[in-house]
Amino acid sequence: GAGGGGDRVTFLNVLPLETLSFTPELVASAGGHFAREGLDVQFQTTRGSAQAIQTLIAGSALVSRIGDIETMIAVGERNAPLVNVSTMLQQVTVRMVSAASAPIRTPADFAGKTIGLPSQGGTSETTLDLVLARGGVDPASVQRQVVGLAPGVFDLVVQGRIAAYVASLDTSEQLRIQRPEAVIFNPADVIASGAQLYATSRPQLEDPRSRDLMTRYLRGIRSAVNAVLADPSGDQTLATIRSRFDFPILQDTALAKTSLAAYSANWNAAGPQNLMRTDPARWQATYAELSSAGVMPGGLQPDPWFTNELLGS
Amino acid sequence: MEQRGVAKWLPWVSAPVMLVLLVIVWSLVVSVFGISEFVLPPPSAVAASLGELLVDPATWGHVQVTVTEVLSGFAIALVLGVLGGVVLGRIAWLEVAMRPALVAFQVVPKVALIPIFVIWFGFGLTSKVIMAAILAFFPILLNVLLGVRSVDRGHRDVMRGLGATRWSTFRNLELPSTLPYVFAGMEVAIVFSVIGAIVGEYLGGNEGLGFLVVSSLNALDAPALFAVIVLLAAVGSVLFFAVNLAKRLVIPWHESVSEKEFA
Amino acid sequence: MEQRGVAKWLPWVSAPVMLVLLVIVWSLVVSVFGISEFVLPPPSAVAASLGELLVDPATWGHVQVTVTEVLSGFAIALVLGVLGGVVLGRIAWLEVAMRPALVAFQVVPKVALIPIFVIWFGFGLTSKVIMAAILAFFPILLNVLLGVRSVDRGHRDVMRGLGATRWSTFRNLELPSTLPYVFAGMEVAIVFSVIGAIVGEYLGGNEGLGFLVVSSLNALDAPALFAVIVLLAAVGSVLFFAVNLAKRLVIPWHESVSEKEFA
Amino acid sequence: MTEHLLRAARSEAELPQGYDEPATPADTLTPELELAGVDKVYSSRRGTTEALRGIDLRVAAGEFVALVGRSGCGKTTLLRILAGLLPPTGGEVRAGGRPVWRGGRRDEETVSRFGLVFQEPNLFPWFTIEDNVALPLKLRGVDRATRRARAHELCDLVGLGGFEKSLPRELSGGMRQRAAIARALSCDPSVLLMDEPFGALDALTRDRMNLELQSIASTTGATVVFVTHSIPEAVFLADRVVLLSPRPGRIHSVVDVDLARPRELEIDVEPAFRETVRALRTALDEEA
Amino acid sequence: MTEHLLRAARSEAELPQGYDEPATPADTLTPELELAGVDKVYSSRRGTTEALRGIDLRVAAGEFVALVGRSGCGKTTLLRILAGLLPPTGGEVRAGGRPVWRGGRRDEETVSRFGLVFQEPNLFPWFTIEDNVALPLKLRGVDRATRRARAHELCDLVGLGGFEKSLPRELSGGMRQRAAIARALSCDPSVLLMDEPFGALDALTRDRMNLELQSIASTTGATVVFVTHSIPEAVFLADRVVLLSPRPGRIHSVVDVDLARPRELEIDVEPAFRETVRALRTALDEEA
Ligand SMILES: Nc1ncnc2c1ncn2[C@@H]1O[C@H](COP(=O)(O)OP(=O)(O)OP(=O)(O)O)[C@@H](O)[C@H]1O
Ligand SMILES: Nc1ncnc2c1ncn2[C@@H]1O[C@H](COP(=O)(O)OP(=O)(O)OP(=O)(O)O)[C@@H](O)[C@H]1O
Ligand SMILES: [Mg+2]
Ligand SMILES: [Mg+2]
Repeated sequence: GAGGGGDRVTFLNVLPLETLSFTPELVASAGGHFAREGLDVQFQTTRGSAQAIQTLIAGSALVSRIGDIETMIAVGERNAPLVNVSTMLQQVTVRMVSAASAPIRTPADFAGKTIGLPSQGGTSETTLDLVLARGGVDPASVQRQVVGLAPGVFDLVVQGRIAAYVASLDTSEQLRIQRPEAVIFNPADVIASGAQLYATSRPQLEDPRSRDLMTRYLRGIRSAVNAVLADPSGDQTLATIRSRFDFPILQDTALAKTSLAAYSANWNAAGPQNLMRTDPARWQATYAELSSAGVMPGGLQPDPWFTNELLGS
Repeated sequence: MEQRGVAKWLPWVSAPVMLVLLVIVWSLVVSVFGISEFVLPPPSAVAASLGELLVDPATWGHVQVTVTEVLSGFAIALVLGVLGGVVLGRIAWLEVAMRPALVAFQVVPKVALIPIFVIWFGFGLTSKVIMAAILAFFPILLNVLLGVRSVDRGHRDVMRGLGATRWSTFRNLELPSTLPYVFAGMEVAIVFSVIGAIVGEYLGGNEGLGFLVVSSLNALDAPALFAVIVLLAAVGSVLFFAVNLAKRLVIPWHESVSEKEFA
Repeated sequence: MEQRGVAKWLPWVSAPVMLVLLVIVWSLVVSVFGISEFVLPPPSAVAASLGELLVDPATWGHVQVTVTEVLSGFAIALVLGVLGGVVLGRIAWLEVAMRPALVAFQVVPKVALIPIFVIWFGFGLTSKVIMAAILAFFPILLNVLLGVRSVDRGHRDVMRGLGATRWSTFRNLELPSTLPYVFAGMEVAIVFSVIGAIVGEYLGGNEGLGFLVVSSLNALDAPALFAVIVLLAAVGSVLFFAVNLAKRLVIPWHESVSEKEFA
Repeated sequence: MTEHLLRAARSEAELPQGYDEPATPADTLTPELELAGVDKVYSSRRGTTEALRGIDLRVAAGEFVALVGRSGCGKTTLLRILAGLLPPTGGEVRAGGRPVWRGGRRDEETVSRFGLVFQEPNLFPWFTIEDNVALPLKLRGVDRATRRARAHELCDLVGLGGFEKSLPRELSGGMRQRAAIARALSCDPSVLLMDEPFGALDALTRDRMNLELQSIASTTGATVVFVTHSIPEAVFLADRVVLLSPRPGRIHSVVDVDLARPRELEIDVEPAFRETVRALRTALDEEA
Repeated sequence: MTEHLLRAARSEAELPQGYDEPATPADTLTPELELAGVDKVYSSRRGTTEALRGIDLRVAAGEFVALVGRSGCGKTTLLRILAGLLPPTGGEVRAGGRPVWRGGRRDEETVSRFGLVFQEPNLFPWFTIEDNVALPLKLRGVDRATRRARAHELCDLVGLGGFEKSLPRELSGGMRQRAAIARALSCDPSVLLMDEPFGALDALTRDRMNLELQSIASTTGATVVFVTHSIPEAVFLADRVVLLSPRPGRIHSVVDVDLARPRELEIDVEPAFRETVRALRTALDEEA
């Protein structure tokens, strides 16, 4: 977390913080953007987004960055008191990785295959379902197999035990470099869902004090994001991150820059005017996608589930 | 006499009483601490979910898968643990030599080994059975070791005086005198087999109660999650009491099962 | 005599020998089965990673965190397990009444309880300590129970004949005669404490060796992952042998530690 | 002669009984130990064994009673009931006028004045001989130095001098039994209940122990109930010898030993001694 | 008289020794059991105890030798060395002419002809009395029915008829010891090594057991080494009585008992018997 005696805020990262997926947080922390907002941000790693949502609702943390899919399901289907306060990544960040020997490049290619998932019933499975629905593939024809997260999972693909597996953007970037035989399918080509957003609980949003913290948090992130976007080469950004953090991908400057570029593009994928905003149209589209795929009930009104007010000024 | 009577009917009274107590405390915790239903749903919601779960035939399939894994893993652990314990208990230098390896093997995080398991054993039951066996093995082994070492010297002299073979000594002396230890180890082990199988199911596969835990967790369906947990606790308890019953049948002579002369 | 000598130097020889054997088998497995270095990296790569890990001061911070969690959880489990075991061992009806609850408590998947832990105990060490304590508690409890029940009748008569108080009986009879069982339980328990703390670290938090496992998993850094595993195995073994050493010091009279009259 | 010596158990039972009147411990008419109509039935899964039936016995304070009888006739059972280690299935047990059993619970206070020697040594393997011997003192909170001194004294008394620091498993069978005797004596009990304490000893050691026990009993004024399978030993030591007959255990006869104290080992040549021994032998034989 | 009866241990050691020549078991000159210069030093963390020093003893086939001595003098140690349960720290042990110890390993074949009775009953608590008694037969692969029949026979012999189905903990101390005796007899051993087997028995039972043991030994021709602390018992049963003196255990003297067999219980009034007993008592006293 950031040093100094600012107001304490707990951010829940659903993966270890040490990936470039968390560039905004890393830069905001290392570059003093949080400190300038008078915040002392604590990062806590949780196991998956379900746990993060539970922790937010319980009030043990202020904010987390989770997917739009699980947010909609939580709010729409379970009536969870959760609010999307800012969309950070506008496009899906998971990738389906297959091998060149039996590549998967379109939704139709999934038919009749066994697909590896990091865990059962989570976002990655929903993403798969959405892709299948888009391609008109019968979901029942696709075998799902939990394979977890481990460096060796791609070898299960190479061996033909699974046809493809769902991996993070970072992982797929790494595989693209380390394993030339990897074929990467980007679901964003066919679906709208899969964005990542900052969420907090409704009671915290309604409490003026925590609402203020939330606002300052987002401002700190926005200032960090602007700094990153102002540095297209990425050198300055990496230097800032390295000043405080040390993890493997930082050692590989080329890979790190590719990843950074991919993330920056994602932040702006809905247009610069929608940077860190939730585009109501996309939000509706995501809901439509989910409900038509049968992942959640239809006929709901998703607009109250997000707000752009905090960064509105 | 009276003691024994009490031991007979008490569990049938105490278990429901404890259950009622648990439900009361649970309800109180939920309402007094104001815990969100997403974290800890009220007992009523869990009960409703449990009802749905129990009428769903798929649930019983999952139960069957988990029980199969647990029992297979437990059986493997039992055989290896008893054999290993007896051999190491007798050959002290081998035990000293093997300990570091055994301990290291136990503490290795199994999550890292999943791809190896999958490559070698596939996605089926095998890797979960192995997980269950690994966790159950150690308590049995160490207890058997203790048991073999604790065999009464006088009793050992009797067998040695009779020039008994290793096998007869095992059969007539070491096995019966180690059985109380084996059973204590087994009671720990059956519980750890359940944990092992469940963890195995978290990490891979799409069957079993562990799978149900993860999928209801990911679906943020807390009542279903807790219903699965209740089911799991029930399955675990049934397995535990099966081992406990076996103990009572197999070693009626031991103090740990026979009633006291007086309280 | 000779036996004892052997027991003294053997681990110092056997451990390295086993290590060398392990490395050879490992290298062979990697090359013969043609296992991908992402699934099982060759020992050389792991050794290199381990070297880096060991010179990084941050690593020792993680080790310290994990060891603190393990030892605290273990200590709690030891105290509660011994007390619980002694009380339940004496009051048979209470044990019968409590068993279902104890068993159910053990098999409940802890992953479901993490949010509750976080609410009550925060993100710090506490929830991992509790995890370690929960896993370690059961083997100690059941072994103490067995030990208390196995106290020699004749010895018990001596204490009863002297009109000894409960506390004196515990102090002079039950504790020393149960100690071999307690130690067998402790040997299992220390290993399970390590597992508990590691699992707790997987589930949340940014510190400890469990966290290092997760972060190297996410970084797809197989050599680093296996290096952490090696470190973990080393830490677990050190803790185990500390318990083992304590046993040798505390209960020198017991057969399970004293050398045999002859082999 | 036999008739003269043998007083039927019946007459014992006909003594005026004051069980229901509370008696002060100072009252010399109150027996130190009292069994009234005691029955003991062991039940196991294979059925029941009637170990004792209708035992009436009163032992006065300072009296030395020996219990003899065939192997398996119930001597140990009787002693354990006296010691409060085993609840009788019927009848009353009193010590110092107070019931030992009150509604299924033992009166700990009464019992803690007893010193017990069991048929097995029952030494604690984790204590040295010294610590085993001093255990009763430890339970009474006596300080370490005093305990040590007393333990050494007692080890010398039973011929274990030099083995104070040994562990029980380093002792021979007879040495262990002697350590158990020393333990029973360590807290100067006012009641000594001994179950074949000298069974594992050679004649010489046994003679010495007999003399010691006699002098201990007379100097401390302790009440002693002593199980033995040696009739001469019983006669040498006891004021009264109680003969149990087996299956179920009943009091066959009670023999008073009218020999002056202190008795020397050479007493075994005296006619009164020989006569008593012979009478008991005959009684034991005919009962069989 | 004492001189006449006591043959110094020295003379025993001076007997022509043929240890190095291999002797056929049929050779009657080959002793069944043989100890040559046996030493035993126990070492524990508190130091060493010299339990036996320079023991030379030869027991002929069919001979009945009794071992007497003070408590702790090394009788049990000697018997355990003979039984191959304890390796001596020095000297040679032979049974049937073959060394019992060969390079730290026991010769199992020799040893399996032995029947042992220990100072403690050492019954297995998980077996019934019947199964305990028949254990040696079970180890020899005798079928169930035969085992049962033999166990019942032996239980009757030692007075445990009716307790065949009981568990050891349901028996009295003396009954357990008798069950252990029955176990030792069950496989008709050619060598019987008994450590105070009758120590826990009353006089009557003991007399009966003495008679039984005498008749078993003479009908089966078994070689017996019998530890006891009763000198009359030793004289009644034995062909030779070996007296050990303590710390370290050495053979003090060996007494031949020249009494005709079978011996009746009434032999105790015969002058030769009394004289032998007296001589041994004196020897034991003076050695102390
Ligand atoms: N395991 C042991 N460790 C150390 N010393 C021992 C051990 N066993 C016996 N001794 C010592 O050896 C000596 C002889 O013991 P042993 O048991 O042979 O005597 P014993 O003649 O059988 O006596 P008893 O008649 O009392 O049974 C004793 O002084 C005893 O203290
Ligand atoms: N725990 C028990 N369960 C069942 N029966 C028992 C138990 N203890 C003793 N008995 C039986 O009670 C009877 C008397 O036993 P007890 O031990 O009192 O005899 P004893 O006179 O002390 O014999 P010994 O002289 O052999 O020690 C015996 O027949 C025995 O089988
Ligand atoms: Mg008895
Ligand atoms: Mg002995």
